[in-house]
Amino acid sequence: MVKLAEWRGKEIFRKYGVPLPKGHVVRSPSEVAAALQSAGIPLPCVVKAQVLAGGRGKGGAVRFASTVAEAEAATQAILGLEFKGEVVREVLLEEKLPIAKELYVSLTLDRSRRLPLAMASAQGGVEVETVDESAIVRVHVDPFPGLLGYQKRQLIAALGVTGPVARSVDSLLDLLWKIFEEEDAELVEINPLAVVGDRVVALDAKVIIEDDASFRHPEFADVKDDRTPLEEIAREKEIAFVQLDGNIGVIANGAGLTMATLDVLAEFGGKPGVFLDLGGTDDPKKVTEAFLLMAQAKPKAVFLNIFGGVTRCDTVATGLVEAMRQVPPDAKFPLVARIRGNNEAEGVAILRAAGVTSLSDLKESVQAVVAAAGGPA
Amino acid sequence: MVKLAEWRGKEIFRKYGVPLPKGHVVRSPSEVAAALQSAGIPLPCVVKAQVLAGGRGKGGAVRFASTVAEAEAATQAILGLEFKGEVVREVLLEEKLPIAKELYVSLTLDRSRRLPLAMASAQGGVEVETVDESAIVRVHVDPFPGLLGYQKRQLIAALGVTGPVARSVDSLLDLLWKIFEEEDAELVEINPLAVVGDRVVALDAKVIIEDDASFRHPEFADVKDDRTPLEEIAREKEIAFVQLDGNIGVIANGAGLTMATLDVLAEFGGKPGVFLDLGGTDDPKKVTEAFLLMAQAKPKAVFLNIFGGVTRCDTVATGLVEAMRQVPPDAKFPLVARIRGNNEAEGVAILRAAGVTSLSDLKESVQAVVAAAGGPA
Amino acid sequence: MSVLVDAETKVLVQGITGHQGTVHTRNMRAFGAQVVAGATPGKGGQSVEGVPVFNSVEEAVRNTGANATCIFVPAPFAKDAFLESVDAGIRLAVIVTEHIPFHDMLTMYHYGRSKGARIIGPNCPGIAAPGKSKVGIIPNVVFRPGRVGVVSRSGTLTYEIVNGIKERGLGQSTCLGLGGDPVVGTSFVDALPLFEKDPDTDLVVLVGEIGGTAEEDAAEFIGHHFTKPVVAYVAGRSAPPGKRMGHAGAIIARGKGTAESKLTALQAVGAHVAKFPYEIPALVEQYLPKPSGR
Amino acid sequence: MSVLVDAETKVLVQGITGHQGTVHTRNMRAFGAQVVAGATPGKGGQSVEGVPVFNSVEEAVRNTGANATCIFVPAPFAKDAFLESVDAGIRLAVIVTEHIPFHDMLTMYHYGRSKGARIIGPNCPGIAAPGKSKVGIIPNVVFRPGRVGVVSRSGTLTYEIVNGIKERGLGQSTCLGLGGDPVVGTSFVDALPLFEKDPDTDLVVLVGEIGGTAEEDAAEFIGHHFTKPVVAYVAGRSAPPGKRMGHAGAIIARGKGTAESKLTALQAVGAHVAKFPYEIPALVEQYLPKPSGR
Repeated sequence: MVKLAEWRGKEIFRKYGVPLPKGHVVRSPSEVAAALQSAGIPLPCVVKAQVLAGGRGKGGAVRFASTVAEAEAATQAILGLEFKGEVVREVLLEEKLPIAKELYVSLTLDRSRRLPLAMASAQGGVEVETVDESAIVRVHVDPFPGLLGYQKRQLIAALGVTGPVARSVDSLLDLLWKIFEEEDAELVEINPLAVVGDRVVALDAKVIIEDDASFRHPEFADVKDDRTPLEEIAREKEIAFVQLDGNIGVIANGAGLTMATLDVLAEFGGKPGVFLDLGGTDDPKKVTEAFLLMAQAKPKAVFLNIFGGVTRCDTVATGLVEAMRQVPPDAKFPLVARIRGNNEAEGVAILRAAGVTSLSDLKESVQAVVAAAGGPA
Repeated sequence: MVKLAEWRGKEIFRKYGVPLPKGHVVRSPSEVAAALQSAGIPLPCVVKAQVLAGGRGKGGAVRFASTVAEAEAATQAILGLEFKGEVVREVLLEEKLPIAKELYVSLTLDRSRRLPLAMASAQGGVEVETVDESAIVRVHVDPFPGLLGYQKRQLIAALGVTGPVARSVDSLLDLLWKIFEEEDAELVEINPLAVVGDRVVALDAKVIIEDDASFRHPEFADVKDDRTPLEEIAREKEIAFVQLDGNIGVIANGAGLTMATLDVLAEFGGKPGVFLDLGGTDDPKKVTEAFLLMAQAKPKAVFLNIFGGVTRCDTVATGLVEAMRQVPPDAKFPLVARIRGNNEAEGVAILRAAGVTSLSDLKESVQAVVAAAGGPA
Repeated sequence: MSVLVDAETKVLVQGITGHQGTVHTRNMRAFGAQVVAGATPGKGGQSVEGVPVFNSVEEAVRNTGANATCIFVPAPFAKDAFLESVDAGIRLAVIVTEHIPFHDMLTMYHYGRSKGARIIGPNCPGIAAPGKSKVGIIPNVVFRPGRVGVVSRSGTLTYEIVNGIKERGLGQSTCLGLGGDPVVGTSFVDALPLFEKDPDTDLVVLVGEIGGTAEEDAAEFIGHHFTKPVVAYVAGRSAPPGKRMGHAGAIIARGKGTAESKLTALQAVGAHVAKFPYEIPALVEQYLPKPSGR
Repeated sequence: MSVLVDAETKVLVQGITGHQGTVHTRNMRAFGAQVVAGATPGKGGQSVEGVPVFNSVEEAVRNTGANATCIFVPAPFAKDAFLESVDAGIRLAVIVTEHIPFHDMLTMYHYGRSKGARIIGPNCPGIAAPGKSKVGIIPNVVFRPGRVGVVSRSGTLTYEIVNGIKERGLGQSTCLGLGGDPVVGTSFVDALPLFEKDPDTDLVVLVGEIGGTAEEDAAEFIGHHFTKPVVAYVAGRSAPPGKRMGHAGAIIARGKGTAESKLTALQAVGAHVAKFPYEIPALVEQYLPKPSGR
């Protein structure tokens, strides 16, 4: 997922012509005065922390300022704040508009129907999950003809707007559809979409670009998202690596097997700290990279669960032993391995010769690694 | 049809990024020097008459100039020329490129298959109709996924190019497809597409925009095409009106009936001079407009052939009599009318009372109008 | 039996509140068609000629069971109107609207096809099966129930031909006006199999025009798969090349689409070709199979 | 009998000249699959593992009668490769490639569907029917012919489960690995009817994951239309919300797609739910119908 911060989502909106409040992003209070002037933002203005989490309004991460000095002070107060785990590094200064009504619109994917899904609700400004189902209209869009006029009429009816406001929503919906398709978005959400006079304006922007489409969107290569620094490195190395809040590292091949391993671990009192899916790789260099990355996460113990299908267990074992050798002395961790499948006996022999605990029963292996990490939580 | 002159087609090409020679259009020799300079066109250059007909090369409508003075002279010589019925009013000055090979590519519509059709041939630079079928590759493109990679490979294979030239064609084909779709084109043709060094350049541009899509393309509203002035007026009034080379005007309702009437007329020695299809209209104002337009074409006689289906013949007859009254005295023409269908007797009575020859047999009516125009040719 | 429609067909009129929509709703009902609903966005709740109007096709279908639509919506909105009808489950659309861009029609045709929806038209007079139903605008007065099928690219010319068949004392099973646009939802080749398997049709009159290769394609089909007698006429024998003769599709382009080519192809497969439209009724009478023992 | 493939299936490998393509061509042949052709643009005329390579799918189909394809083409070109196979008339594609953008998959799925072409995958291990054929990358060693159907969103986990079934002395009819992407060509709901009507399958093992509602949809289908015993397992019970767990599709988003919701739904319709993968073989043995009188 490439989750874009509000200001960056709005940059895309601006490119496509979505109506927006005047705004400018700043990274220090000293930029505020110039930003207000260059973007022509009138006072009073809004000062918004650029974090990915929702609920900023209630969390003090959105403030109002009537003077330049107040805007500077608000920026100062917000920058560096930690909001739901994210540190605020950017602040968006924006025109404060006279809002008549707050609406909700979004485009996302319906996996079951394999169709883009447009949603609209007259109850904007709150998290859509809290809105009653009956107040949300859902319209599936076929990618071939795209978003159709009659579908836009259904969405507009849900918003309860008419006349020029409805026409403004109609154009907006075309733009959202275009953004969803052309930017390879997973989600394009405007919440709230504000009625201001006889038109609508996107007060917020939530845009998630699909990770797998990043080869078509080099412009988002620098987006850090809400990944941890280690997750960021893993992403660059194309290793599926997720940091969790426990202390046991789990390395397995295949997402399903890795998840299943975590489940068993949790059942026996272990706390997974890292999810590392080696995938279908049998490249010893990649295995070594994965181990070094795991070492950086400083796990108390690591459980390796490999099923050798096409790959042979002895090849995997040889790679593992080499990888373990490369982990720096101060980052060594106890390892419990379970390798099964093709040439299993040879593989196990190699591991045991290198002093690695190697068991074939999943329950037993998990109990061993939980013990190595200091016992069940 | 909105047939665009070469320079105008190339303006579209430029907008989409199709590689072109440097060029500039001029409308008088006095503009030549400045045009060469502002567009950076090096000498020697090409001077091309902007007419819609093909075969300009052989017809002296394309010349070469080594100096500014020669370019001015060539422009002077070409402007005002009559080329296959068109008077040259615009001249395109263009960079002369070192051409290694001339290719052909186009996108058009296959009516039977209801699919866009891409064509490519290594034999460019001549009219595609004269190229042997075996030297042309045709690929049907589904509008949903659009032009696909494997289809481009087929087209490129037909052109016989490889390496960087092939890659240059690959990008070009994507652009042509985009133009075809986004500009609502009936035809996008590049002939010749020249191989220049390691890339291809569009030496000519033939773009026809679909008439019915003109509501989406106000930018082409001023294109005069190869319509006669009267046809142009008719188009603005949304009357189907075609000038032919005979002296009898034919007014009918419905394209099929109008064509059938012309066929019968031709069979009995008449020479149709105007094809006017009233369409489904029963609006007396439109009928009057059609008559006044017909009068301007100065026919020797006019044949009106109406089948009243939904419309009643008496209503039509009343409208006709009124329309005939409005034709200026110096433009009056003998009229033979055949109105059939709904309330036929009443309609015929009204016409006869107004002195209009009204017959019910098609053959007889046609013979009467041929006689009125001075007898069979 | 008849082709595509019958007495059970429940017709929706999209654009019913416009002038044409209203007039032809009246005419269709006078012909005996069950017009059950109209649809015009924003006009839901009204009624036209006694027919209830809905805001959306989905509502109209849900409330009335409409299973065919007749579209009078202006060209810029016709694509949307048709796609709405497909998404609402309607599988037969007569599109009367003219001047729909062919790029729109490509989308409509291929999307419709992927969902099993058939289009007649656009820019067409539609379907009439005397004594059963009518979806479209062919004048009621020209018909008389009978055993002659008519399939045509023309409008008014078809009315005159159908009328001529009636005046000869014969009648029609179904008349299909396919429209004169370059891209039509149903071509001769798509329509002929329907007439072939219709037990109430004994002969088919095919009315073509210059432009495209629909008649040549039809000839090929007739040669291989059509067993009933065909009387054919092609308009535009005297039309010059490169000029659009009223219909967007009626143009001889790059030497293709001449009347001569079409007539030759049809004649070669045994169609009885009329040189002029007024010759058609006599040919129909001549080749219409006589009822055996009736 | 088996599901989707049988001994007559003629397999094309798109991307055969790449490392994966070559390795798995060898493995598929070793499993007994008829791999008849490869396709890689510009590599026509070569041969890989004794299999002739063509420049285009159309050529491959014309020359070898290939009727299924296994696609290893890199993600940016996978859409094109699949659409080429559809246009060449192939109606079954196993797409092994991972990281295909879902917007591309939407095009592939809907275009394929309009032409009657089925996709297994993407990012999937494919289809294996022991003793018959294999299209994909599931390791040969885990199989033994038998009467257990396996359908799964996972890869390696499936291999381990299939292997466990073998080690229990049982065998498989067909194993379908559907892939872990958000948009898959064939979901549980699409696959279950194939197993229902396969006379060689007596029980189905369903291996799910967190994310989406494919398992809930499957439960609804099982409740209404599936008569054979189902053993189900869902991976990711301990996964935190908002994190993608390796597979693009494995994410609990906005409270949707939890293992709990899936397990509850499956249990409610009578599926025998395994808490851990190692419990599956015993459940399979317990619920697999015993051969009557054999």
